[in-house]
Amino acid sequence: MEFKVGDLAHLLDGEVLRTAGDGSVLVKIGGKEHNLRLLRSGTNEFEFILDNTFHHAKILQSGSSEVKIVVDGQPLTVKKHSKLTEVLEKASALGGTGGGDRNLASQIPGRVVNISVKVGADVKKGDVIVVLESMKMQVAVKAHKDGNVKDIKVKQGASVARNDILAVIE
Amino acid sequence: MEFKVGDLAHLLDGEVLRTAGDGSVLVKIGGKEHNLRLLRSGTNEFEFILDNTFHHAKILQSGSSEVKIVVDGQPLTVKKHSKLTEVLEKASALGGTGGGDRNLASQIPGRVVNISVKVGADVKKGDVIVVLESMKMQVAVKAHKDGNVKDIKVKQGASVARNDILAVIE
Amino acid sequence: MAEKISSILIANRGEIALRVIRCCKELGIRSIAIYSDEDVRAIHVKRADEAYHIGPAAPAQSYLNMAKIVETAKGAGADAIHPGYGFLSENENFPEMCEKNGIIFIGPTAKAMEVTGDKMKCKEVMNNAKVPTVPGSDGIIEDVEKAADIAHKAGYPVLLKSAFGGGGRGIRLANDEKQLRQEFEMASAESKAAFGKAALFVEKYLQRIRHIEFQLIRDSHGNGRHLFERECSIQRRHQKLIEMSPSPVVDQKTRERIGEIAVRAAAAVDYLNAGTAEFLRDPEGNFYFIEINSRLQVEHPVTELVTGLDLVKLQIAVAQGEEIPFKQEDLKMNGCAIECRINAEDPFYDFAPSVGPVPTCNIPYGPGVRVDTYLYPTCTVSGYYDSLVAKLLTWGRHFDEARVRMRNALDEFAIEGINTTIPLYKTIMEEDNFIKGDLSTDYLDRFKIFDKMAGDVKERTKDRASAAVAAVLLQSEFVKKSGTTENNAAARSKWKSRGATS
Amino acid sequence: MAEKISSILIANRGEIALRVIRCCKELGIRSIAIYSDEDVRAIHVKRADEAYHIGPAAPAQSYLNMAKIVETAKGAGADAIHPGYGFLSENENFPEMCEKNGIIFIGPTAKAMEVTGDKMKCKEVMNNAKVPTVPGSDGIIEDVEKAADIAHKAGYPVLLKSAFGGGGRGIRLANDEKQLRQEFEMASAESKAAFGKAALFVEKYLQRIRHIEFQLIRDSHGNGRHLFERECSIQRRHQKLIEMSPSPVVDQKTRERIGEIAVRAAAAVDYLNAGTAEFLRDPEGNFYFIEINSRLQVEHPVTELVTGLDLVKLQIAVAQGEEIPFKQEDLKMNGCAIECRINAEDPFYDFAPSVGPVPTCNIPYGPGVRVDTYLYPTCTVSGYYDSLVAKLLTWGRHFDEARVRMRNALDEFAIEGINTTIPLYKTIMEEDNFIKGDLSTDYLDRFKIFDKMAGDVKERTKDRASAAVAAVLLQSEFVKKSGTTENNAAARSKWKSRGATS
Repeated sequence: MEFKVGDLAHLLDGEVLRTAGDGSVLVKIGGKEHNLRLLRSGTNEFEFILDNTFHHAKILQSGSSEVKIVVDGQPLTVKKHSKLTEVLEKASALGGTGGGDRNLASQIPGRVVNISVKVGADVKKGDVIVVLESMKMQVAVKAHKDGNVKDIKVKQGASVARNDILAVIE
Repeated sequence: MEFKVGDLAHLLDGEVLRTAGDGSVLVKIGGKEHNLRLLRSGTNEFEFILDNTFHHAKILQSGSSEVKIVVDGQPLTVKKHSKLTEVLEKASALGGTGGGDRNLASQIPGRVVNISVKVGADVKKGDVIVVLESMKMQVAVKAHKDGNVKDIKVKQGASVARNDILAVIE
Repeated sequence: MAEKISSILIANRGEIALRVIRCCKELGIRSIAIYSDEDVRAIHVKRADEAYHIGPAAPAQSYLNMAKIVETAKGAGADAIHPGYGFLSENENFPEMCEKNGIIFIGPTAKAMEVTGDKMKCKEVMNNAKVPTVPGSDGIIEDVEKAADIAHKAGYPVLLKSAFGGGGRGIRLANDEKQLRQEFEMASAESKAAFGKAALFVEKYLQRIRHIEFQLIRDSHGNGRHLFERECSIQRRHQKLIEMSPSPVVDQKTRERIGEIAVRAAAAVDYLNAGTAEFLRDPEGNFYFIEINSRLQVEHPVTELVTGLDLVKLQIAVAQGEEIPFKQEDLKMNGCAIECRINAEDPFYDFAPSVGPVPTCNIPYGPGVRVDTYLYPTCTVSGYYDSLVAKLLTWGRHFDEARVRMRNALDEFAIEGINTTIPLYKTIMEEDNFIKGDLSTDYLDRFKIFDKMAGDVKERTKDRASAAVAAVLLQSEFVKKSGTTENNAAARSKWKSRGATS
Repeated sequence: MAEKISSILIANRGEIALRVIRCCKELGIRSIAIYSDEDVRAIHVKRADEAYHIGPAAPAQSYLNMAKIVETAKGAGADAIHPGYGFLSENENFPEMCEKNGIIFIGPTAKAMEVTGDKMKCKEVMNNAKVPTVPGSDGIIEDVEKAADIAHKAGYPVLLKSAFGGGGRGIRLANDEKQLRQEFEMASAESKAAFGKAALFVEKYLQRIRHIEFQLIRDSHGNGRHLFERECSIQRRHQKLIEMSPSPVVDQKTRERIGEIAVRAAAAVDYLNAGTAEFLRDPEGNFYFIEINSRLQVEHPVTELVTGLDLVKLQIAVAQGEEIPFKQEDLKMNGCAIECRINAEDPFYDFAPSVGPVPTCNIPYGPGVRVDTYLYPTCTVSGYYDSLVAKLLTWGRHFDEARVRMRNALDEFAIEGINTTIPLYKTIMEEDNFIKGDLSTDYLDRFKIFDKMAGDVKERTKDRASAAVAAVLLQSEFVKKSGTTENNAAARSKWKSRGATS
């Protein structure tokens, strides 16, 4: 299996060569063999020594083609590349709904203090659509593309969570 | 129900008068009513505000007549006194095995570095029976009463856990 | 004069409430906390001697509810109220209400607060006292047309400031007239929400300036002292991120000269208790007084580390009528201190607020490290209140020792569940211009710090790539095994939830 | 002279290993940890840049295994080895072995160590250098009959000391001949186990004495400085529990006078690097030199807090041939620092060791607090090693500020799963004689501190009685409810385990 870590350009191959009962594991990563000593493992959390350096890894989200992980305090995304997952990814990219593109979502939780446009208005990318308040700050949510406002999904004073859809722009 | 806390002389009566869905509880303790607000509860851990003061309680061990508990960092024993438990306690005191009395147990974990007496020896209370080593310290375990050493349960070099029986003295 | 204070209600929450509670415990003073519905499990509730519920989550109904707070203080028998910073700390009606109810307010008098809170009035007083002030407009503007007019005359860029603001809140930059009109609306809304009034003023935006402030303490006998400067130039949206003392551009002579002006400014408004005189310094070395912050500031521990003083203890002493127990010449600057404000904000996404539960956290410690925080494992960061979750401070014999200690402490500081500004500070601590002391309020943009931060993340990703792949391999191994034997329970429950609930 | 050290192997574990690792990180030095089977999850393994396994849990096969450690250091490319305290730190063969392998030993030379490690030889050198020493026997005793003879002549009580001991280990008190014979056997066994040799000596036990020591640093150019005194009189079984600086009985004149003697003592043995000159002080104010501890001591952070110096950094600088960068007169005592040694021992049961997992812990922080510890939530305290789990230090402008800060910090320090000496220190911090500074090495017995501690616990129990009853009531309520509705899963699994596995 090949792995792409974060936005690093090169892929790393990886495989487990041998595991012993005492927690020592021989792995091959990027063409080189490494000794790994597993100190502690849970479903989503691992502590191990890799070539004499301690690492702590916590897996936040794990899918068949992508793993979100925090390694030594640093959040990372690891994408798995095998022929099968590549095929699946391409298929989903081609046949995907694309619906996410229409929706303007809030990247932060907050309270709606102002709605700056009306349904039917034409807007340009960067125009302020909604103003949110969170932690005593006013944050403007701006149009993610040029288009026409098809729908406003929130009302003034409403609370929104992260990733809630605020408006539909087509 | 009456409660004896630690070695405080007076008993405290205690009962729950009323509980509300929002976590507020009216309790009567020592003849006085107190407002309690439960903030967090698990099987063995409670956080609550009692008359405007926060408390944290962790229950270490819970039996029908005795509860071992840590309140705000202070370990305590709470004994429950009701007629039934009193009866039970008396019965056990009378008909109890009394076997604990013969056994000399280790109050600490450690390694046996020396056994100072032989089986059959007569010893006086305070005589050194066994020497243990733990955390680089040598600690003498002494006879808990006058008597004759009926049995030595450990060997030199052996590891013992807390409460392990080291010898039998009768 | 007044009797010794024996109990204090802390009209605040978060790290500053804990700070005051700790001070009360040292002095044998009964500490009384208040809390909103949102804060039932907050650390200040747990650590105070007593804690009283005062209302719902929204600040207006709890931490800003003067009547309720004073009523609670009276009910609990509090001798005094400490307002912390923010909330009611600079509301001139609050000290008056305390006084009427026989409660000592630990802070300035209402009168001094009124003058210092109104930036325009304050500017006038300072000009009369020959304290140099920043050149610009000298009146309140309520109308956007007038603002546009003044801005046109002064020349863009200009700053829009709330006359009642403070700590950078309600300050906005406008580069042209279109932006001025947009920002005017939002700034007045913010100002209204935060202070109930929308009075703004316009000021020419000075470029490449430093923000340098002097800590002040003044007693009821007219004794005033300055406790040296703090350099607070590293800001975003005009809010301080990093503060330190000494400033790399203040030598002993300058310290004495500007410190004397700061003490004079405090005297001009008959100031009482702890406060801060804020100055701008232009690249030519000129200092302009801008305002007095009439409260204990967020960054007061920086001064505590280099002077050895406990400012909250000093506040309490002054509030109970004592004289300041030292002369100006008794004070000596000892080493260097740096503070990083750890905010629950995502520095990779324009400082977007980040709220929610914090399942675990590791608070750094060790030589030269001080932390003030309300975080603890299983706590929650609320969106109702300020985004400051921790103040990380380091002390060293000199700047560089404090700096490398900060770099390490940032590495040790782990906060799970929310985004914080920690990655930004990691980059800054190793950034050349920061190390050289080339600071200004536009530091972040001027030196493209966000690009550098992204580059650092890439480096860290590179360093951890093998470990990340190893972890994913371990997980696969683990899932493989658990699928067959150990982890049957989890597998079953997953199946069940699919069938039953989803 | 020598090149800059760029990597250090730390031949130790626990808090001191972490202390050295942090220092390495500040200096940009690669830190290399070693660990035994018992320590795979220890904090020094997690925090070092690299960590190498060196053997089984038993110290003789791991942290005392010189050959293995030197081999590991060479394999890892370490420039230098820091021994910490304990383990190999005072073994004169170790610096030699390091030198032969081209590795810098961060500590004294083998020669100086040999003299200071042999208390009898050291006494002789000091007498020649006109350093006042404690009166008593002046030769090693291997035979219990000779010991009884000397003790008889000197008069009981006497102290039995291991000539190779240190830090109070291997020192035992005998009140009469029977006890002397008993203790001689155990002391020689301890001495053998710890240092491989059983040489003891007998000394008259001076009563009501204080233990006061001077921190030393000496470079390879012959420059020696003392970094003021530490008062370490509060001890149990002749091991230090609480240390502080300044001592309440040392004024500036005495400090200079005894400090000069300490520097002279270091010069007499051509000492190198950090060390400590230990003195006894009798109630008449006479100081007697007793020994030089040829290592960084447990209590070095006390000195760091009052001088602002970083002793580990100084050690590294001296080890790479640098000159001490300050003169004696540059140093100034700043405020007061106190250290409490948090041991995993039960103060209610004769300091019995307490080992095992620590599911959670809360490390105190805030103004004036410093902690050095290896504890973290889910760690384990091992019975194989020293009982010191944390050093809690506070700093204040004066003794009383440091003292009340310590009292609060002790309250904040929560360690689940093991017993510690924290309750003892809570009592001492509020004990009249401690507050007055009436200290001596028999402080605990003289003032019946254990009785006071038991009384304090009773008070705390009283304060918590209602809360304890409330918690038991809550548990009953909870169990009542969970038996019927909410907690069904747990009930079921319990039933199942009964049927299936037990």
